Amino acid sequence: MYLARVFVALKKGVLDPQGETIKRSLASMDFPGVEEVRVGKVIELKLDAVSEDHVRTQIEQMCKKLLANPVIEEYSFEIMEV
Amino acid sequence: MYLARVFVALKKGVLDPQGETIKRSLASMDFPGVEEVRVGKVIELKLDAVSEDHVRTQIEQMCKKLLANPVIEEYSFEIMEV
Amino acid sequence: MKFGVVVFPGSNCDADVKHVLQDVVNQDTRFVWHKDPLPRALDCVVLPGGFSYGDYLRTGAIARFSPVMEGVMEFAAQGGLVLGICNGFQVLTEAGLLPGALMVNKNLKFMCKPVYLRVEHNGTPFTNALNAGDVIEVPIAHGEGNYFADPEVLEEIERNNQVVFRYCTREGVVNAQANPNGSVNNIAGLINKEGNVLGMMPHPERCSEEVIGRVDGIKVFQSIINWWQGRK
Amino acid sequence: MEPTVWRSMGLRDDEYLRIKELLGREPNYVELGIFAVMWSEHCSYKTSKPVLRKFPTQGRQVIQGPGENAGVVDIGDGQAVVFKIESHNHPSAIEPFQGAATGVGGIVRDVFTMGARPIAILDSLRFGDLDNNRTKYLFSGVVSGISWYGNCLGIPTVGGEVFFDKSYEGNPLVNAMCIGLVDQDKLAKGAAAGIGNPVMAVGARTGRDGIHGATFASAELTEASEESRPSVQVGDPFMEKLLLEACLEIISEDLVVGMQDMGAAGLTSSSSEMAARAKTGLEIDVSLVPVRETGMTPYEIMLSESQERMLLVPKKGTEDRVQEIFEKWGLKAVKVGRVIEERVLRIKEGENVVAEIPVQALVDESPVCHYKVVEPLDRENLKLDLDAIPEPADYNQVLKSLLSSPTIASKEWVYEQYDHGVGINTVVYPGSDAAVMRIKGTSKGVAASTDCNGRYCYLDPYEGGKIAVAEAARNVVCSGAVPLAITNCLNFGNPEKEEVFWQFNKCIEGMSEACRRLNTPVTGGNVSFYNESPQGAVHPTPVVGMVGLIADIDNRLTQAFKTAGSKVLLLGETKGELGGSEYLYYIHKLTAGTPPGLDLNTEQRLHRVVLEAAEKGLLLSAHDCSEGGLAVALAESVITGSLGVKVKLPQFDGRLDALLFGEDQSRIIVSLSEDMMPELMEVINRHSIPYHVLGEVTEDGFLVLTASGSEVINLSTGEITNIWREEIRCRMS
Ligand SMILES: Nc1ncnc2c1ncn2[C@@H]1O[C@H](COP(=O)(O)OP(=O)(O)O)[C@@H](O)[C@H]1O
Ligand SMILES: [Mg+2]
Repeated sequence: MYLARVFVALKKGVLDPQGETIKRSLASMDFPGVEEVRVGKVIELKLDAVSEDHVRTQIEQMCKKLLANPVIEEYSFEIMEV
Repeated sequence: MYLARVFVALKKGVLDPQGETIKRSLASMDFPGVEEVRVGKVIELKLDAVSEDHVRTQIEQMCKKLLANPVIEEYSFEIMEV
Repeated sequence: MKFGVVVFPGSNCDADVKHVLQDVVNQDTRFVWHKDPLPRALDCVVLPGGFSYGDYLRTGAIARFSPVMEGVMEFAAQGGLVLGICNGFQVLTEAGLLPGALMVNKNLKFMCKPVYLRVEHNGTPFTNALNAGDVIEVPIAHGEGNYFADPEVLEEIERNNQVVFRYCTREGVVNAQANPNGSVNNIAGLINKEGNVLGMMPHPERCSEEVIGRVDGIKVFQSIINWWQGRK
Repeated sequence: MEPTVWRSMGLRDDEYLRIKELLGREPNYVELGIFAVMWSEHCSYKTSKPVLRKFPTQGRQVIQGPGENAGVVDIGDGQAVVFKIESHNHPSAIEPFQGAATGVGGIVRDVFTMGARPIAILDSLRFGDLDNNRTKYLFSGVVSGISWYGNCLGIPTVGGEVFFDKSYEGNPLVNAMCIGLVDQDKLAKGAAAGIGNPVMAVGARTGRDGIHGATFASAELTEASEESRPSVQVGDPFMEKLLLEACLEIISEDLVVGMQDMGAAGLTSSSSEMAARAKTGLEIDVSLVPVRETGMTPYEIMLSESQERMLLVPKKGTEDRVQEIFEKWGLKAVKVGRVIEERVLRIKEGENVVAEIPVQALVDESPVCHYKVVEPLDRENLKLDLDAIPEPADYNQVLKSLLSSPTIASKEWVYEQYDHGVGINTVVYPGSDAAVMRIKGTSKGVAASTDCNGRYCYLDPYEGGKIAVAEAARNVVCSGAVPLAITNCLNFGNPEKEEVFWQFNKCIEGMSEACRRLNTPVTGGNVSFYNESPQGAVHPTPVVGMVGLIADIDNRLTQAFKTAGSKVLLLGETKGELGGSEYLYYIHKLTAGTPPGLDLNTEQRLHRVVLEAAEKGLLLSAHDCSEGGLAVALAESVITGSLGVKVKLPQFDGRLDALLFGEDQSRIIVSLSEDMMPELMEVINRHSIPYHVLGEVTEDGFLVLTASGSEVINLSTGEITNIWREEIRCRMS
């Protein structure tokens, strides 16, 4: 069994309104010094597969097809055996 | 300058409708073997602070007060100097 | 009776609640800006629906830290009536005034439609004009109304009779089919132990006038007025 | 300068020469970029301008016709309705959620810059056939995007349409319309008047998003567009909500001279258009514009299409108060320049002038393309041979199947995701012919509908254009409202193709005729060309957004049958025209024939009958026959009323499928209680409208249709309700 952790984030330069709003509210809650906040997703998948290589190509495909939209998002992932 | 990466995930035992939906879509898209999907958030913060220790207490506080809701979520984080 | 309707940045049912309170049930009603302190002389505070702070991070999570909320907590602690509708309910749970949390709807979609609610008991300031067991039709309009609480908390809520409204069928049957969003025990509205803070996902202000098609919601506002008059 | 530079910006060689001529020198890079976006099809309307002049734009009800941020019509009592429609097709094709969301954001800004509070949104959508995953992905993303943005703003989305046809495969159409309400004395304009007045940038900070988005919308979608990343922006409805409240507050305090959304071509188009309208000039220092990324060049700042920004010209001396109000809403208002007398757009970076262009050169001197209108010769393949189509054996089956066609099936799955009740003004909810909003404090209501059948326009662009207007008006009439005026969104393919340009011309001529006859002038609109996919151009789709007025909302109507025992009448004539019908498309996989004919005189008399009857309170329901014809219209009234109906179909010589599913125009089904019949007859006869008494609403919950004495359809309301209501939901889950 493998555990894959996929990180999906807005590309650099793409506005992150959520991050901006969190940043402002942290400032108003007296947390000084926060320069930037960006919010992304972590998608954890448990998969049954024959090999790590196979998982890797699977995940790559899932990201391209479903988990991220390359127009505004970028992704990365890590895989471990569990 | 420090970069803190906060991971917020639903607690075990809390149903994750988003994860469930992704799991179902993956199955219908012919990705077999996916046993479980859970979706969480990554909040990346860039902070100006005097020390890593200081950042640590700051982030701990932010998580407790704002970034996670202990009723349904748990959090963890990592900090690096950048 | 004096009502205050809190306006957070992103509130969008504030004017609707004010309209019903002021022009339909004829009560003295004012807006309270989230940065201002809560005015002293209020008899009831309403946290209206909407998308405070764009619903960013979690619904209600940021609004809960608005300056006005300190006053609202204090007001509630002293027994003042607080009604949270939709986003207002979410703010109340985030603030800890009500137990549990509201998560994304089971089908992940925003849902706007009338639903049936069973009135679980009428011994509250918000439901005395209704009867226990009544079925009322009230619209929902939310993406995150999926009520959740730990099993222990849930048991306590039920034991204390804190559930005020449950999603049900037109005939009053509480079942999975009648549950629009996945809420545990079909919970649509919940009161605190002390009985002065009510949170509900459905919008009573959207069904308080004949002309917009439904009128069951007005009973909630009339209950509040009854209760207050009875107390005087 | 190398030709590759201007060509890469989408300028033609002759355009470059013209720019040199206008400036009397070589443009620099920034100036060239400014010209490129201002002269793009999207901003300059260079292809469509000469054709758009054919639209009638005058009328007593019109307060503001085309040319401003949105149209304005009088609704009495010193009040006015502000409305406009706009497309976001190309962004939605590559990022459906954000593309559609930012489309809503843009049109809402156009309305509140006029000083109006937005009270309703409508969305008109077109997708390919709903049977492949890509279409489902687009459909689902677009609907969620609209839902997210509109709901967060607290503006109800009360109506619209969704049409599925393979011609839209790969190039969906996403048009959003917004309606606002304003007191006439609070109307604001997009003019930078008053020499010396400050110019302020308000709202979101400027990033590198969507640079050259306007030119992007002016080119065909290719596979490479998927990669042209920065062209799609992320919306921030929360920011927009704050902006909306702040802008309305400064207008109510009378601090504003003019303002405009920084939409397509951002700061460039907003500044030059505002100056052009006021016959002034503007001087802007880009180093003062708040940016969200470091190292942005003047070029990038001028061309950025970051969302949720406005350009504002307040009255001199009110800057502090303006800032105070924006700060209250957590926003910044920053002075970035001033209005000048010399009619130039002067862009500075600190003390350096980085661009200086005469305003007229950008706005009025933009090139005009006069393409020839050539009627395509070979349209043989569109001929319809009915004899080759077998008549169905089982009409119950066919009707059930048609009710499950996604174009006809209930759009509940869509509008349930839209908050259509916020504002508590909606008095006719989505699910009837037109939505109706009450105007609080009066007895009035505003009705609205969007309509267009692209298939008709493809088969006969002139008739199709006429029908789009007439159907929109008819829908509004079915709610009891008098049609007032239209806005339109003209979605077409590549106009450089002869056939497309011909379609464009013909559609506009047809629409114009209908607008003239129905007294619904055009108050504004939007043109979207280059809607092409690898399979070719989309069907010509001139979407009409109609608004109407009900004097007393107690007289409003819906399509649902109300009480058993009431009489059901069909107003209008049944000819059995099957050309271009949904029946042919969905059941027989055919797009052929000539669309149903439309006589505008008859149409107008039909409207009079329904409006007079509604005003006298004679009617219980009204529903027009559109896609699916008489049978589907009856089914819809039965389903939404949870009742039954027993109907004797009109005497008819032709084929039964033509009688049941033909989409003959100018037909409205009304129901009324029997004692109102004489009065209705009087109205009908006075306007000499053909009619047929269909039958009676029944309690038993069956749709029963008989033709020449024999039963042709007998279905239970329960069964057809399930089919009609669940089809889209099923396909989407
Ligand atoms: N995209 C949409 N958004 C909101 N409402 C919609 C949408 N599509 C359809 N509706 C609503 O569903 C009902 C039926 O639409 P439609 O079949 O287009 O009606 P008609 O044939 O009368 O034009 C209308 O009330 C319409 O407003
Ligand atoms: Mg209709």
